[in-house]
Amino acid sequence: MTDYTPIQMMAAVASHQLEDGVIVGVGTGLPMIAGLLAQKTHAPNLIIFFESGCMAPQVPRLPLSVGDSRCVHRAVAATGLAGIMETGQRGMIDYAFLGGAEVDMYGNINSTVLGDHDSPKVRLPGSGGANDFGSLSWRTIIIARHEKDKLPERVNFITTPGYIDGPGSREEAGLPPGTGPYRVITNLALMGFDEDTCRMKLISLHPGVTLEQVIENTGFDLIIPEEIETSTPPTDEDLLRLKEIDPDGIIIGK
Amino acid sequence: MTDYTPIQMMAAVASHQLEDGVIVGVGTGLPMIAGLLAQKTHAPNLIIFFESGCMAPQVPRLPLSVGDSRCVHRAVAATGLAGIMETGQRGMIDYAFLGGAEVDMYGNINSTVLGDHDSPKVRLPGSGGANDFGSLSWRTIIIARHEKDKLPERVNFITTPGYIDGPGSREEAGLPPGTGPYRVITNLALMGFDEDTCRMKLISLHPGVTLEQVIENTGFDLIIPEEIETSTPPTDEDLLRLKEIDPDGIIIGK
Amino acid sequence: MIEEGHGELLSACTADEIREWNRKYKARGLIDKTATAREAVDRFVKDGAYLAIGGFGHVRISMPMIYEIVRQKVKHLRVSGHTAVHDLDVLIAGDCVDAVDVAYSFAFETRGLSKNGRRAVESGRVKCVEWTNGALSWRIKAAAMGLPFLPARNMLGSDTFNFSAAKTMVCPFTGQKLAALPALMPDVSIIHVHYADRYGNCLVRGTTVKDDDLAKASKRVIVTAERIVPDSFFRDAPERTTIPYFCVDAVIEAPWGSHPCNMPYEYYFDNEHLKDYLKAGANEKDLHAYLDRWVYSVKDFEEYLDLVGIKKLYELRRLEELR
Amino acid sequence: MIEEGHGELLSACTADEIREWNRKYKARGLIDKTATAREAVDRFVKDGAYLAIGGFGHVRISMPMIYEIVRQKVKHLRVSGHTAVHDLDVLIAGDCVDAVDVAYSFAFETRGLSKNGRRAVESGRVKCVEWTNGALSWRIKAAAMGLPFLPARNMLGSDTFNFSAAKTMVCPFTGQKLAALPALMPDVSIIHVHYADRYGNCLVRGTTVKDDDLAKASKRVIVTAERIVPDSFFRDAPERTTIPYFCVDAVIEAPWGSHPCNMPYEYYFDNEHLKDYLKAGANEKDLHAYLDRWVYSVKDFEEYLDLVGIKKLYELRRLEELR
Repeated sequence: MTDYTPIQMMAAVASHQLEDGVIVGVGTGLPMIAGLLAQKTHAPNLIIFFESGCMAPQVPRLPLSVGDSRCVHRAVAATGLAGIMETGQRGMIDYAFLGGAEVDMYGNINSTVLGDHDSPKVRLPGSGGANDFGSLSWRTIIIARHEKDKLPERVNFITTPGYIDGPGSREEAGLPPGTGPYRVITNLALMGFDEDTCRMKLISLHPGVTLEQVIENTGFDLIIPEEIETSTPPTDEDLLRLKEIDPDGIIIGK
Repeated sequence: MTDYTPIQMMAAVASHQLEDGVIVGVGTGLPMIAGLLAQKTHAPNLIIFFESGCMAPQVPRLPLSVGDSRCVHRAVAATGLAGIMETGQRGMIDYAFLGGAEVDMYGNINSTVLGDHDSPKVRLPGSGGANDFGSLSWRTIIIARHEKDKLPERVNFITTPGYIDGPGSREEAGLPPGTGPYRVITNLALMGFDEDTCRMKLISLHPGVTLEQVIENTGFDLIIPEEIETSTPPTDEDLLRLKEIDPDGIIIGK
Repeated sequence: MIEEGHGELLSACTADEIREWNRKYKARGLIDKTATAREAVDRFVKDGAYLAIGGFGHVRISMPMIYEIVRQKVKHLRVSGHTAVHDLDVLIAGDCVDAVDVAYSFAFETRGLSKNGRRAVESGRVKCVEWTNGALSWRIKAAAMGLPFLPARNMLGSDTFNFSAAKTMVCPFTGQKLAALPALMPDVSIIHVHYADRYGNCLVRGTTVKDDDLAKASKRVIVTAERIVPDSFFRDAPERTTIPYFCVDAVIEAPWGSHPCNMPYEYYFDNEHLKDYLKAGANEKDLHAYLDRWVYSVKDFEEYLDLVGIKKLYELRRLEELR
Repeated sequence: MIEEGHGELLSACTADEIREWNRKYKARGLIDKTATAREAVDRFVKDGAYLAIGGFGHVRISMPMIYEIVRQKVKHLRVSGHTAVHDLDVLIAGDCVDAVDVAYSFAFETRGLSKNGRRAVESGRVKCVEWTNGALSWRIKAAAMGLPFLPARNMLGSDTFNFSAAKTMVCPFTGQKLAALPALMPDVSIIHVHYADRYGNCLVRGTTVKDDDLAKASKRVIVTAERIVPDSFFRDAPERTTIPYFCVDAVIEAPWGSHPCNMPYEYYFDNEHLKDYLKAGANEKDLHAYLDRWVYSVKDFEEYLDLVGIKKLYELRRLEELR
């Protein structure tokens, strides 16, 4: 049996969510790794966009910024933030792949602030391109840590809207119809969203993780389906590719 | 005494209206000639824009289109229609230099249609970039034929707004404040606009032209100032340069 | 008070329709899109379509596609006239056009008015809605940005506005009156470029006119290119890509593809040819003779170029190089 | 019903103010604008100014200007944080900043959060208004287009909106709800580019991020360039001009001008330097020691580069070339 770390597990599960031949807007950190891994395994024609303006680059190894040299390396076109987000606004970006400090049961993401906005306990970086990608892409995939206070019933601050207050909220807010959170990947499980209630719903547990563990570490009532699958762990091939992508272990660890 | 044609006279007077070191958006035909002549004589640092996207080109000889190779020749930047008009919209274009089939006493220009719009007597080309240049540039210079029906009290169709119905009309319409027609150059005279009434006002008669001739050939009550100047005719230098600009006599004639 | 022009909106689309179209019909992957003009017209240029043409009316226009549309007798087109010149005029000559969003049309700039174009409008055969070059560019940019409209400060206070489908609006921040220009998403665009790879990445030299936005705004985009280049041409310097591949549906190799019109940096106008064309426009009989000779009686653009002759083509290149 | 965020509009300007500024203060002619960073800060970066920085926070940023602003102790800046990273962080370290329009700020992406930046906000020293990268780009584009606002479909339904100065509006054509983003005209922008001529024409290789619009939107634009080239570089192929000269007020020759950050196609991050910087950010004492060594105790960017050492610089070029 292959030996892997939780972060390698997350990267593998995240990469499995991406189909071949679609366009994905990728945020910094683990989303980058997942996108690059998908390209090197089951989705060679996955098209990656980075918000800084990079279209379909051939990323040679892990970028340290979504705007750095490695992101634009051998891209087919270089534009800017507006060029990428306008492409999303006209419906051309299939997936957004984002991280978040807090994610709630409706898939709302907080990456702005903990505590009061104007005198914060912890100041986080803010939206970056996350609100744009999450508002304008068809489906949003979120990566988060599975801890009670990181998956609260309601995020402290909606940086990037998920289903906001539930069914109909996105449309009422004026967001493009047919968009919204699609998957949440944590160190414990893979989750989706219930079509009727727009609430987060368990899909699969990572190998060795119990349902109790997941419930205990979730800050809201997670919808538990009758059938719970087991997430597919990384293959030897996946681990090899992850090493190629991030040889210094910057995200994946050593 | 230098021998010149009415069209050479118009070109020279037109070129004299342009200061050095300003940006002028130039329409097709005689405005091109006037801009190029100004560059070759008193305004070497006159910056010409063509609506197709050409910024500060070094035009080698008369272009046949405001979008052709000669207009973009050794330009410092090439953009497009929107790029030029946005530069105008943010107040960077000092002069618009336009032609028109009809010009009325408020400097409204018709280049769209004679007769009824939907079953026209004569269909003309339409606005092109004229409405944009005339709306967004600070000052508009117009070139027209001096005939009664070409200078009517009211144009058949306002393609490009001048002062519309008089003082305050442009502002009321929502056009940027401080803009509007500045000069009208015909084969008989140079005209400006009265500050109080916004009506067309004679400035100078071309050499050999009488006031009566002008009044007779104007379709409205032209404001006649107490002092009437005589327009400065083309110099030998001007005529030489005109020949260089349009060696085939396409606009200037042979 | 909100004012509105009473011209017809020849091509209406909402921002959500733009999104749905792009989601369903625009390929994401890097696939070989090379085709012939015949195939491209057959697949993408339907009777009644709203058509936009890249370039500047008689500069950098896609003659292989225009001739092929005439040859295949496509009917009832509505055309964007953001400086339409020889492109639109030939389509009108071929009786392909019902209506035009006019900015500049029915004339050839320094060459004067087109008798053919004027006749079509004055006889009522072709209907006109009025816009400006800036307005049509911004309408296209709105669609390219995925927006239902863009605000602007042109068009106001004019009959151009009254005979358009623009509106006025109030700025939510300053309270000032602005023009509001509805997004324009053409059914199909045909754009002639200098370089394209087989996936559809394109470089336009000189002015883009509006073709970067047009490629993003259109449901279908057909590119003809002076040269097909390997994709490394773009990947080595991605800032030079004027149009990214995923906007494009078909790529057609077409050297001299703007003849008899100008292609900046490549060849100048065939002035003789254009003079003959404009002369033929004086009456329908001569115009048909022209079309018979240059369009109907040749199979494709290569045969047309043979008719023009290599000697003439080289002359046009020299004319361009001398400037 | 129109909704509005209750964040402060840190830089307000109407479309008419944009026009008046450009009419009065932007030179039209081709004049030599070469200057030093010291002169440029002295002339154009005033206490309390609204500042925008080109590039992507730690990619293609203008370090000669940022260091000079710190060195000259400019105070009370308000800064556009459309991915602000090392640029903003150094200005905060130098106590130059009062407020930030935040999209992404106070963090270094894969390197993690900045203790210095966080401390400044959490202590109340630096005030935040919330936006997104897309929103700030479109606000800048609005000013570049000479418009008072642009509509958009992001920001809606979020606290990002609530803590911004955006509004909602109704589309005049479709009746749908849209976000309305007010134009942003920075008092001064500093943009690092690959090539510039002495008049200010610039080429940016790779992504522009938003710098083409930023140059058009800003009252004053200071460009630092890896290389100064003759204007023929642009005139020979005018489609390569990212920023036209008339947007630019000063041009400064600055090879290695993005160090310790990345300059695509030229050199990669100085990871060691950035690691030391972030470590120094743990407390004010270490941070001041850092500034003393790298900013206050050197006269200009050339002296700073001497301190970095040519060996290190070549190493960063090799790191870039290996990708």
